[in-house]
Amino acid sequence: MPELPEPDVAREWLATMTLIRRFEERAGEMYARAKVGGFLHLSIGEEATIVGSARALRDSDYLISTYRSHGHALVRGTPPENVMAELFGRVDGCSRGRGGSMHMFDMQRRFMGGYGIVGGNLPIAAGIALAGDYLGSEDVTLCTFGDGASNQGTFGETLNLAALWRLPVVFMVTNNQFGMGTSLRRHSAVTDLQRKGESLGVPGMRCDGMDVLETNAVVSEAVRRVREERRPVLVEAVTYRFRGHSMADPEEYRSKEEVASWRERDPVPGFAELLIAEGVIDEAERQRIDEEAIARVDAAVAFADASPLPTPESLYDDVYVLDQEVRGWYSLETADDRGAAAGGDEGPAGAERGDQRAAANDEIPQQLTEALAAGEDGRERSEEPA
Amino acid sequence: MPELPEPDVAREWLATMTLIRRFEERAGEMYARAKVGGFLHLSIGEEATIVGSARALRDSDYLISTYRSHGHALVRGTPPENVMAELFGRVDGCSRGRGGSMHMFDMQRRFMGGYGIVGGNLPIAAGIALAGDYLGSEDVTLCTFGDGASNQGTFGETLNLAALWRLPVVFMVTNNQFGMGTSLRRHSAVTDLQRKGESLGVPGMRCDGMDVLETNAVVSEAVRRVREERRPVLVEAVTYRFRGHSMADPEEYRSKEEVASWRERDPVPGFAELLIAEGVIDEAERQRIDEEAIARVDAAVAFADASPLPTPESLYDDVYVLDQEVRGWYSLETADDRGAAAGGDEGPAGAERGDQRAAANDEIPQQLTEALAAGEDGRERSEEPA
Amino acid sequence: MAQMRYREALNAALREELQRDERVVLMGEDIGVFGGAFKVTEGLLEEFGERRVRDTPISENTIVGVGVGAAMTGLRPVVELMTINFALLAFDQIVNHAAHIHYMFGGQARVPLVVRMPQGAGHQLGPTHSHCLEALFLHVPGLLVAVPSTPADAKGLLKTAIRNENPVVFIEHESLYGLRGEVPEGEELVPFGRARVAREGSDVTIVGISRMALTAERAAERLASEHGVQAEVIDPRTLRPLDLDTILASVRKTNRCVIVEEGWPHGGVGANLAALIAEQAFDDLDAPVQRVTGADVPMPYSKPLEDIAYPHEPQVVHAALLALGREPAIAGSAAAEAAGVHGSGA
Amino acid sequence: MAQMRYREALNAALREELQRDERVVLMGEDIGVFGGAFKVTEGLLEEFGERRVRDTPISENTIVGVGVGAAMTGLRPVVELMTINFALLAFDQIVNHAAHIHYMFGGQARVPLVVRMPQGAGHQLGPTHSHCLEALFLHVPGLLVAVPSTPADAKGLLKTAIRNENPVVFIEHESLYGLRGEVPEGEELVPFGRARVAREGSDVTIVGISRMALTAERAAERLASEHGVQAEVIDPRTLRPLDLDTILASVRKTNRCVIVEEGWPHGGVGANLAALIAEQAFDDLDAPVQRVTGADVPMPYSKPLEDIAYPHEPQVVHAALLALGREPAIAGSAAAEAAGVHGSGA
Ligand SMILES: Cc1ncc(C[n+]2csc(CCOP(=O)(O)OP(=O)(O)O)c2C)c(N)n1
Ligand SMILES: Cc1ncc(C[n+]2csc(CCOP(=O)(O)OP(=O)(O)O)c2C)c(N)n1
Ligand SMILES: [Mg+2]
Ligand SMILES: [Mg+2]
Repeated sequence: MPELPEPDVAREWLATMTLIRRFEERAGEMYARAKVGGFLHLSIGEEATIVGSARALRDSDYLISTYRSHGHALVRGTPPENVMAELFGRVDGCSRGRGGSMHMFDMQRRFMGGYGIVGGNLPIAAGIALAGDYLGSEDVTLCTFGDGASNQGTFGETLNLAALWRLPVVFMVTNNQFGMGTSLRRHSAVTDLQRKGESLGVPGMRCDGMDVLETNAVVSEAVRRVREERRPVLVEAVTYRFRGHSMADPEEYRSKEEVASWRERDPVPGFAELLIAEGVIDEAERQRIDEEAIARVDAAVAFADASPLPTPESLYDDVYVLDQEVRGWYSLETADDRGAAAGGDEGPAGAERGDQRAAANDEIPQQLTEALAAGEDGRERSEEPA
Repeated sequence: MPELPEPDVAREWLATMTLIRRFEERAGEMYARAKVGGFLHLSIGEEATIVGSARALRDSDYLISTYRSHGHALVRGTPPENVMAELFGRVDGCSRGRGGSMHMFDMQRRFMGGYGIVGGNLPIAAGIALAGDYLGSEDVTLCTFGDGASNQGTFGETLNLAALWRLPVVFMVTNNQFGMGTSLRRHSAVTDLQRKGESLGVPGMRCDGMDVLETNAVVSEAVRRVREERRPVLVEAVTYRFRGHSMADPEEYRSKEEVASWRERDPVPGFAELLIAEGVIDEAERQRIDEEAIARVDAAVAFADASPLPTPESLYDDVYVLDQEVRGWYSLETADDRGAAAGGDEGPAGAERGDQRAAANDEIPQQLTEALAAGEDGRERSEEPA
Repeated sequence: MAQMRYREALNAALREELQRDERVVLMGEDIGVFGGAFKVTEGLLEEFGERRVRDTPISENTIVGVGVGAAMTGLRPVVELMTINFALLAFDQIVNHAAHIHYMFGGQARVPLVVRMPQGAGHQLGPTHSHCLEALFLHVPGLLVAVPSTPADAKGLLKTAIRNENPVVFIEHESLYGLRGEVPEGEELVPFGRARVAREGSDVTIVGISRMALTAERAAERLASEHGVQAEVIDPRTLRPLDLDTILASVRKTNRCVIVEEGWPHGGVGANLAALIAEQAFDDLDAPVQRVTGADVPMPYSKPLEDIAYPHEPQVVHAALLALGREPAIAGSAAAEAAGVHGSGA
Repeated sequence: MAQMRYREALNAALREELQRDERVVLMGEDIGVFGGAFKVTEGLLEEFGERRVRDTPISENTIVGVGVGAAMTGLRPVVELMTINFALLAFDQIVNHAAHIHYMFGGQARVPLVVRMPQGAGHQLGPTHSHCLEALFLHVPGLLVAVPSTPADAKGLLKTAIRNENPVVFIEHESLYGLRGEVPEGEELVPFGRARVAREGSDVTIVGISRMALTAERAAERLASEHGVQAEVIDPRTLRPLDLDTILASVRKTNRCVIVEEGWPHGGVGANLAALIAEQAFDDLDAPVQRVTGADVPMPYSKPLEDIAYPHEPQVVHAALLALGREPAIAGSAAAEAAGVHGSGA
């Protein structure tokens, strides 16, 4: 067993893992109550992988993840309020309600996002590492993705390029044994995933992703190597998701026994018990940590509930970064506008919206809202567990 | 050194390598004389790789290649006449003038084509192997591609899938040291290409691609394994292209000395001398083989020259396989036509062309041909060496 | 006739074709053990086994390419892509390969491949999972493109697609999977290139694409009951080939046309149809063709934004009234708006 | 003013921007040691070194994605894809990522990325190397799309693209690389969303896209000398944003319009423009908008077929005369034809 970190650090790890767990449990409840839409991919069971790896990073290092990334936002310090508000689709969401569960983001904390396209984040991670390297920083990028993603073309392409260009990326494959309902053995010819980078010039390491200490030790070593040697490493974290792929998953592809046996190794109580056994915390402190997490999540729900929904007027915001070069599609400006634009003094109304649409009908949103309230569209909840 | 095959077989190998060489030399001349358009990617230097590997196949096995595939068509038995006619863009071309140098094809001889998209043929090869396997045949698919293609996403995706599904494919990477002007070391983190499948569950082998005997021995063993064990193998054939990437390549990325030193190992005279040394042929026979090759190529040029250019009327042929389900885009049929169609008796005029266009103007081709003859479009030869 | 959900109709089509033709093979991510992300393939693995119902790794470009190769050499593969957004990863195999092989090799090879996938917004899946991209496929010669909107068409068109000798991009809609409708029993094939006239009327023609055919039908009911307008509603069912005849005949009767699509406005299906109609029936049009389209934005997650980013009945009603000269034309405006109406009053 | 080839103008733009802004980085296959497949980047590796001019492996989707990530975190990458056909491999990173990240993450991240690539037929490169695909990109919100047709625009628009904060798809044309023209010295930026009126005239408006702007100009000369028709020729220069104003103003003057593009007809740029023009200037049109487009086929290799599969002056002249009612309308016909004219006489 790797050594325990300083007591404060160990406590923080436990607190963060607990927060992620409590947050996601609540998110699941909120989903069941239709406060949250879309898909909801929970990382319950994978908290040690998340916290162990992210705590191997400096604040200036980058983290980039997938559609299963509530925990990644939280571990980076994004307030639970903003993560919950994103799930609720509110303006205070960490992606302003635009992304939802699959597309969390926090530029300020260098959490470079969750991505809905399996394998889509790998090249982006390499690009982030390139920019850091190019600009002379020491920053490392930690890129997490799933076992299923290791079959996507971008995996081979990106690992080769990163090795060739000596980019400072730690690729971490969160091997939770399944890509949706397809087990590792049924989707990957090589199941020893740490080896999947060898043919691409990327050395591999493995850790027990249910053990936050080991995960942290292995990823720390990977981060150190990557930072110093300026070349990528692939880390396989072996873990398990306790819940379905997303909320709609009936989980017919695995046995209750298998899930139960992994649950015995639940990383959150496991680490708490270790800290108690090692005398770092006592049962009361464990309780307190849990209550604090619950309280934070309560506050997050209250905050998210109080945060406004985006207004219809904001629909076109941020499609483009607008400046005078970017006219709207229809460019329905008058000759006068054009004169002003040429003079560099462009009114914000046209500029902000980019004149994207010709035939505006401001009454429609109002009518629509009513029509939709009347349930006329017959929408149902998505059944895709993707 | 692997054993020599039967004398007749050895002679045929030499004759085929010689034919490919002479054919491509002439194709280059025809290109310089603007008889051939587009790009022209020659395999000169790579003949042993082509013949050694293809001769490891049964006639019913499939071969699939890239845009550098004149030799692959010839080795499968496509008459040089039809290959040259394809280069000339004639109706007797092996792709009826539609594909050109990069897109040779011969269904009958199970040459499943040249493909212009780097890496595009790998998944198709796996699909061909799947069909053969599914239909209960013993056929193997040999899929050749370049060192540069091993960085494309399809490489990792396809090798994994083929290993997982135990598909009978021999993947052969023709390592000619460069992807266009980028040397192996500058495009691939792992330069020992036979190892590039290991992480994907595909064992590797290597052969000297300048040696037809060794190539044949190694690929034969690969084919045997694949046929019997029903799982893919990756073979690296180490070779060199003596000419530029395509005709327009100034070859500034490599030294004359490097080219010269590889030319010393020229596989065609090399094999001829070996056969003479081993007493299989004598100098006169070697001469005769060469003259025969030249004569065949002469005939091919004459044939191609005499073959008609496609008529303008054929432009829309074979965009679709047409039957009564496939109406054209505009569907300008009259009510009467429709009645006939409903009765299943559709006139060939509408059906064959699929009514793809509304406003036909039969005079245009005529006018155009004149205008173009007058050089009004100012077209120049492509300068891309791609 | 049986009552069936759209999903069940697709499932029945697959089952019947698997039974009929040994060469039919299904491939896709989670179509087997999992039963399909949207359960379209449910039960088929159990019935036909792993040889014919094949779970694949997550490798979109390659699984389509495997379908291409298998189709060239004797199988009739049906590849499922989990949603149309992921088809962008397979665009090379769909366009550069599937669509072009028959032509490029002078007619020697055929690619009888079906690539199935759902599209569409409404479930708050955000920008990477919600788009309607039929316009991208409709652009490409060599492809056939089907966009069924009813259970009967889903079944009949899918059977036709599987039997067709050309590569077919078969676009389902996520929000329709649960929809029930009458489906004829047995071998009812729906031919490609024949529009469905969902409702007859003489005042205005409304063409609805994919799910929007149903939105158009509901709008037509409202036009009749609230405005006394009789709209003719047409669902083209396939975009390649396109039954322009039926649309033109309707426009020649009504002299007014509205096209409703869920996808982005620029370079969309509606623009293409509007151009074709204006070319072929210029003198018959009493007003510009109105297009009702999705908003020109990546699909946002938040419900109130998603709701207004694709069309609903009110916009269609509004556009029809505009086409009829019954609402004031709205001048260009920079104000925020919902998925909206393109066109000006005549 | 200097005389320069289109290729040299692009090279100058890259050089100047590399000099001006340390954050500018070039990436692409064979852009360094080889100097670029079309020699656009020639000499830049020597001048700026391997750190800034980076040869990549053949991995289209990934190199665009690397550009996305680098752009999000402080660089201004310019990625070259060797031709637009290979961009289909990178469609996921271009659409699902580059185009949507700014919106999807609520405006926090920017993607100031330029993806450059040439398109076009004329060199007998066959179906995998010859297509014009601007219509696919123009469909996507979040992207900007430039299609320069002259050396001056190539330079001025590329500099603007590199300085722009949005992802730009910058579409060059293979047949234009050798074209010479006047190019202003120094810092002449050409703004996006401003069309170029290449020729003034009052009888008919001809809009030419990408290389077809030049074909349109030559057709206009012939219309003047052979038919006494004064055509106004407009090159939109960027398709997103689009300077519809300039086009509409011209159509309001001429009342006739022809759109010329090299790409496929269905769902093409021309269809989109025709729809917009019909919507915005319905009462000003005396005849349907005529579209002259590439043929609806994968581009064949054989020269006589390739020649007729994309538009040349005769078709443009013909279409303009049709728009003017000076040629008989051609009824629908199933006979073979060249890249042709869509529309009927008024
Ligand atoms: C390109 C793409 N293909 C398919 C999907 C649908 N999908 C979402 S998650 C998933 C499984 C991914 O498995 P893995 O990479 O192991 O990650 P995990 O969900 O286990 O965390 C699939 C197939 C997608 N989102 N993107
Ligand atoms: C997808 C794609 N990207 C780029 C190109 C341009 N291109 C043509 S050949 C080539 C080099 C390929 O090198 P390699 O795979 O080693 O094959 P070789 O040419 O050496 O036979 C490149 C980059 C292409 N045709 N397709
Ligand atoms: Mg997984
Ligand atoms: Mg090579």
